[in-house]
Amino acid sequence: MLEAVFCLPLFAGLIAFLLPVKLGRGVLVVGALLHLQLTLLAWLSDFPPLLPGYFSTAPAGILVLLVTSFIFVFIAPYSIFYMREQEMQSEPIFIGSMLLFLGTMSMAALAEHPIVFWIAIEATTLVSAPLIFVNRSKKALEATWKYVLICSVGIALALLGFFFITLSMDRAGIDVPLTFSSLNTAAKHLDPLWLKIGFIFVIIGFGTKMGLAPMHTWLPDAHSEAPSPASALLSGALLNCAFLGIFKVHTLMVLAGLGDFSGSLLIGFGLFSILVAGIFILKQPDYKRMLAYSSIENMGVIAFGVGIGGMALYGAMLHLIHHSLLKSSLFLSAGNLLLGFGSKIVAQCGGMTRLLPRTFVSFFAGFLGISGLPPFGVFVSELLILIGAFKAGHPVAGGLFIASLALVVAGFARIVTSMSFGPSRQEILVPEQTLRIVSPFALLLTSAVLCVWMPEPLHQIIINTIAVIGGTIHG
Amino acid sequence: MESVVSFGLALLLAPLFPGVILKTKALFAGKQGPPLLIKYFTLIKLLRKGSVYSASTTFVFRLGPLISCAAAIMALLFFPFAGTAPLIAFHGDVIMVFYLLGLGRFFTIVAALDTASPFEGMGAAREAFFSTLAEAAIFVVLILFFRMNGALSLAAYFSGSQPISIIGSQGALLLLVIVALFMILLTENSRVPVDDPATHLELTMIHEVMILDHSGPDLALIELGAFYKLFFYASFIACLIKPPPLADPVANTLLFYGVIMLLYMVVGVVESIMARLKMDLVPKYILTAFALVFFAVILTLEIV
Amino acid sequence: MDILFAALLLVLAGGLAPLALHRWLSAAKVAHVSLVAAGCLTGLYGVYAAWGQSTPVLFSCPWLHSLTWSLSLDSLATAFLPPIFLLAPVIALYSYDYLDAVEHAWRTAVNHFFFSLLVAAMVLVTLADNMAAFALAWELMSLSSYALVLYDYEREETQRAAHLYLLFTQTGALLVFAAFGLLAQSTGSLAFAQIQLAPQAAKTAAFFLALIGFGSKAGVFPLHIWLPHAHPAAPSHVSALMSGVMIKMGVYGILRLYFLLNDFNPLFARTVLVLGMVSGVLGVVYALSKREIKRLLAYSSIENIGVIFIGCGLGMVGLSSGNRIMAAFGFAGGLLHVLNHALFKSLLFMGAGAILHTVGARKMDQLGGLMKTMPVTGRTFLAGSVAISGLPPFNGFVSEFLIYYAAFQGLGLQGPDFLLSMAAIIALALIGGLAAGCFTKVVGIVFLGEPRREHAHAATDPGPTMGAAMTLLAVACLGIGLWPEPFIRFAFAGLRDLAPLAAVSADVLGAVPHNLAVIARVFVGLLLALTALRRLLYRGKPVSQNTTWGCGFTQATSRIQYTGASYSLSIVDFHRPFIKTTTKFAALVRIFPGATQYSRKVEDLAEIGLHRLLVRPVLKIADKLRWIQHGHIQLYIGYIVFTIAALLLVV
Amino acid sequence: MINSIDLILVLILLAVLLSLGSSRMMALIKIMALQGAMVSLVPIFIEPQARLSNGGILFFQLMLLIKAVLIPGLLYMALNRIAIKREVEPLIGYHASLLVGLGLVMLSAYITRRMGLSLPGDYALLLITAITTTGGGLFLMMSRTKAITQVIGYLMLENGIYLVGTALTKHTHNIYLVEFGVLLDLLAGVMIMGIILHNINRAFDDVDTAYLEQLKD
Repeated sequence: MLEAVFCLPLFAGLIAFLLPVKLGRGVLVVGALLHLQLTLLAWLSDFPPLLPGYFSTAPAGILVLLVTSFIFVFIAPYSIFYMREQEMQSEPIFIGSMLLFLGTMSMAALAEHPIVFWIAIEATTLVSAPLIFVNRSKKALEATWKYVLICSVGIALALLGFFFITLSMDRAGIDVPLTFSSLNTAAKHLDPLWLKIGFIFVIIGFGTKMGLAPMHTWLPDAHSEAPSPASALLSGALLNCAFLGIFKVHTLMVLAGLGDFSGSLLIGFGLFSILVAGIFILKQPDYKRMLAYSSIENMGVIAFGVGIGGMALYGAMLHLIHHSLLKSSLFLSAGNLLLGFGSKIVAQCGGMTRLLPRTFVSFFAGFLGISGLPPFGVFVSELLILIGAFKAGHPVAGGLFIASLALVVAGFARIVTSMSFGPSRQEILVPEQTLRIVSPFALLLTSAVLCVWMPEPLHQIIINTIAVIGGTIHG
Repeated sequence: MESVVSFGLALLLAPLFPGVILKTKALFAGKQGPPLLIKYFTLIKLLRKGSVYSASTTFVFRLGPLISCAAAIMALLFFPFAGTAPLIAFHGDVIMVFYLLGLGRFFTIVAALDTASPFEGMGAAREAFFSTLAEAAIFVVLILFFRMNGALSLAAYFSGSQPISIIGSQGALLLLVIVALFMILLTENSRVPVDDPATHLELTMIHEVMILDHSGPDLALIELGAFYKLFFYASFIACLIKPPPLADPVANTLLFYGVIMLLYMVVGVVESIMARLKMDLVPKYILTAFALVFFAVILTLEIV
Repeated sequence: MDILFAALLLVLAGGLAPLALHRWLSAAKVAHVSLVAAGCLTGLYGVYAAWGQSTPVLFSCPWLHSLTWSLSLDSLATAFLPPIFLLAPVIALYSYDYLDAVEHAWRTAVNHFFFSLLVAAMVLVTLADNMAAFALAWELMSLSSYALVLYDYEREETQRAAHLYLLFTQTGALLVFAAFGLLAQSTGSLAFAQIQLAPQAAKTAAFFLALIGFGSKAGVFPLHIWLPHAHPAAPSHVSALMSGVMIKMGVYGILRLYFLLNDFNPLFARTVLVLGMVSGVLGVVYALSKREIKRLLAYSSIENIGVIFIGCGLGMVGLSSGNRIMAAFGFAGGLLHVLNHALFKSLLFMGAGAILHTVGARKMDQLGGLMKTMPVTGRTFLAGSVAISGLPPFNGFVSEFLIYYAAFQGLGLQGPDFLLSMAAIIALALIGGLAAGCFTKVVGIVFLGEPRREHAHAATDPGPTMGAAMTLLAVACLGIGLWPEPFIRFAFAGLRDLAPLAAVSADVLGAVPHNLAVIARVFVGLLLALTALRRLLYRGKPVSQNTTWGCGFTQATSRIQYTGASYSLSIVDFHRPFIKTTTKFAALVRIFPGATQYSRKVEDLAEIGLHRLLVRPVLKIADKLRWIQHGHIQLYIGYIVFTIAALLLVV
Repeated sequence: MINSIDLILVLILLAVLLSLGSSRMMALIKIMALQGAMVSLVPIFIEPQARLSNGGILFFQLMLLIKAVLIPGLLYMALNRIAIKREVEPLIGYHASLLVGLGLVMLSAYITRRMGLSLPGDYALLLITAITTTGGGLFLMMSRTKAITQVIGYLMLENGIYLVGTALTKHTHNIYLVEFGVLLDLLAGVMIMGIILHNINRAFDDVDTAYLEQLKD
């Protein structure tokens, strides 16, 4: 029963609302581990859905699910130790929302019916709102408000997009059940105009959620105001789920022979996102916002890679995995920094090497990784995307890609350097704690290992994901 | 054998000619002047003395004279005096020669800086600057010669089937070269109008000021090196303007040294009738030489 | 290849061991030095073993299932490997005494780790035989060198330098990868062997993209901006390795790509040649104008990269015009200069490091008279200075001679190639003269004369391993000068597997190596004879010491000595349009003038250009665009609506 | 039958225009309740025989409950707590807003024609209404400063989208379970927004978005 993958965390989450804090923490960790097991089952063995019209084990979904579940396992224990330092009154709500968030994301990953997918994504917005809001500060309020409202509007538009896709089916007189796979099989016959319009609404709608510029506006606010484990989850898991929606419709477009159209849109949004992120990273005074903009950039990279296709598509899938690993690691490190320094302002932090040496290592390594240096996987993915872009004959886009990436590295490096090595302005508030260090390191290590060696099934699932739309890698 | 003899002769005779310059200058001034062999006397006098070293100096200071002299002697090894084959010759030896001279200069400069004297530092700075420009000009000459007969060796320039000579087919071009080379000669050997070996004002000197602190045999070595260097440049020009070789080697040699004598006299004349240039005009002066040869090279583009 | 892998493992073990042993600093350092040395010697043996084989040694294994990771050891690689394997152990030896701060044990261990990683990465760069392997090795190299630069991370200067370096190296790497992508476009293959099948236009574009990428790593003007910042900021052994060896990987990249393209476009040749000339001349002029030793040495690296570029450019001109002999001499000269520059530049950086280590002053004008207090450093530094000025009988001359040889060959060509060859000769001559001027300045100001500040009195020679390392390199510099034959043959052998030059055997050399060797030995012999003669002349003569003759000025202090700035003033000013100097001088006024000040600043034209044309506009635009994130939720929703409307209009 | 559907659609349109021109919060909520009810009724009137199956009846009842009672009720509660009666300074004034609303109607008619779907009569009007409602909702969100008005705008947007769905897609695709999920999302969304509104009001003593502009670059 595939549905257990998301039902389990949903129930666990509902229960956690009612449980006392300590028990709730246990539920969180156990839930995370069980979820990972279920995910692995769904991935590696035959695990048929109860409602085949609504849920399925499509490779793209499994990939996203896997990433989500994996990073959640590391974020969950971290968040417990993080929350302990924060002395929060509403911790049960936080724990419950985390689990609900996991559940809704899993549901989105496994959804086979477009509207079900839509429901799940909208639900992720709603259940993650408390996560951002949990600090109850004025800024957190503002961030939550913007997050909920903008994402809701965006996602509502995605629903419109799905209606248009349905219309394109009706116009062509095709009567198949409304699922992604049956749409794919009938793709050739769909009405192209309505399909295009549908895609536009979908990419705008889910692009809002995924953080593609110029619809990204909620993202820096939400990521910077949410407590770090929540930011890690938002950035490392939620954005992927939103991307999944775009990817699925893009697949449909490619199969319908409209790959060029959707591809160019993806390239355009991708590049614009990287550029915008670069502009804002350049002089960013707040390191959590910087990480948020970096997420926008990386989502842009993924969109760019998918838009180009071929080798870049493979690169984009790798990028999805590694970005999640590295960015959640970075956000967790940023959580340690925030606890230690008590400030999100770069200018007020400094001397990380001396004050928080282990966090320095994880943060700096994460920075190197996300800048595309080996041994972290983003190196491979960006390499493939870049080579793929030029290989596929997009030199101008490739050039812009390079320029934007350089911009991002410039800003990122400045901030990280100043925080790591700059003069230390204060003593730390909360010292480092091994339990809060393990998770970021584990995530980094995973990315490094995956850069050198990838398990065969993981490779297979990426290949299966991209094979549908002609992504290749050999060569 | 012939080569050894002519090399030996050159080594022996080189200190004679600077005396000629002095004599010429004296004649112009209406004085009797020192004897022709004055430089030999000076050398012998210096060799007999001991030295006073500055407390600031190190072994580098003592190394300077040795290397500059050795480099100058090396340069003569390659030169086909009066058409006789030199002791060593190979394709590319000119580069070697000028780099060896460069080595000598390097150590002269370093030795000067070793004394901690501001005046010698000043001289060193000028030497480093002017010789760099002169070297560039010389390499343009080499380019021109390579264009003319494809050789990159002193021996091949002036011997062989098609020697480079003013009476050859490209004499007009060579006129430019000779003028330029003469200017370089004056520069590289610190003569008027670039430098004035006779002055006593340290601030205006280049080469002489660099060796202020040397004395005794060290100074003799420096002087000797300077004579050989001047002789090398003079021979270079002499080979260009002398008439085709005669059959008899002795006559040939006489003719060669005659031309050399003439050249030294011209240097003397120039020193008598010209004033030293202002320091900041020197680069312009060297650049003029550079421009002359460069012009000549451009002209070969039409001819060759 | 197995031997090379063993060597790499040893080197990497030499990096990991200090991490494990950092509590016992000496043990960690011993482990590092010995393992790196063992690894490098093994590597040298591996190169030697592969030397005799006529076909390149190949290795490949799958990477991440769909990529392959293939290596090959051909002659070009064998030409670039020895500098790495030779220098790394010497520099590691040097670092033993150089990194002696006990309180920085952990940092030292990390430095050792990245040092080993850098060595290994450079070896892998030379061995890489497809784009994936190359990219990985290249980025590992960037990563490790970036980390090495950051050693003194507390200093703001270091942070800035590292930042700049990261930017340049990352952007450069991306451009190189872009070039790979262009080349893979038609064949779809990432293998190097397939590159030559790419269409003409792609080749041209790829070459220039890669030229920017590799050129920025090599530090060729005007892409050199990171270099004069990074080298002074890095600890000296790191500067030695980076400047001596790592920047040559940029040269390697260009050469490798050029031969892989198999397209002897005259445009490539001319571009490389012109870049070489510009960077050679301007590099040395800027070097002359600098006041910090390490900054001066950094610019001197730019100059030497220029010389190497001139050599390679001449080689390329030779190929594009069909003059194989010129090509062979040009490339061989370039390759030999890679080795030579590695030797003497490392030596010089080590010397600078020794001064920094014992005296602590960076500015030359604060030093002086060190030859007496630091005899080993002084003597080896002098040797290195002569060598880097390209003067016989040292090694620098040998490679420059080969390059001259190629350039003179080029005089037989027509049109632009002729003019460029001629310009190359003039440039080389200028570079030679200016380099001599530049290094007489360093030697003269720093090591000779009298100390200009108090602390220069206190100098002593550094620890024994540092002295040993410098001596080794100085001996090597002289050794190559006196026995150049095997090294020239080594450089020519580097061309053996390159298809267009395979036909040119080392026979074209004729007696050149022999002649060079003979002259060098004759010169040394003559010098020894003269020395003996001098000794003879001084026998029994009175030799006394006194103060320097002050030309009548009797109150001489060490402060009236000529300074480095005044030494180079007129030469630098001569190149005025290409170098920007700003002088601040309050003129003397009244009869009894008060204290006055004179200061002079030389700025890098490329740096100014970069700042004016790129950095400032980008920052300005970025600032203007920041209103996007305005805070108004209404506006944010407006963006969404507007985007939809715009896209719908397009459909 | 035809008259009744037209009547409903006109009422929806009127609701849009009224909401654009109204400054009073209470009136807005009432209008939304009306619009919610009308929107819920539309499908029943359009193809009653097909839609009124077993699950259908239940579903439409639920929809009516949620859209016309629960959501406005939630908003009403929120409004009571925050004690704000009217939108004082909209970014775009009420008269101008009304004009925009009229423009929207015309634009919708134009778009509907341009779409070239050759719809039957009621469907054309339905589509015009749907697009106008969608646009009206977006406009409301962009032009009003009180957070609660934006929630209302969001609701209108959702109504519009639902209408577009009804107009364009065949009913056979409708799976009530799924649609119920959508509704539930909407309900939960409004609840969450209500909670945030409450908190905003507590923190700032107002729900004006002008207070929510701290986070920017």
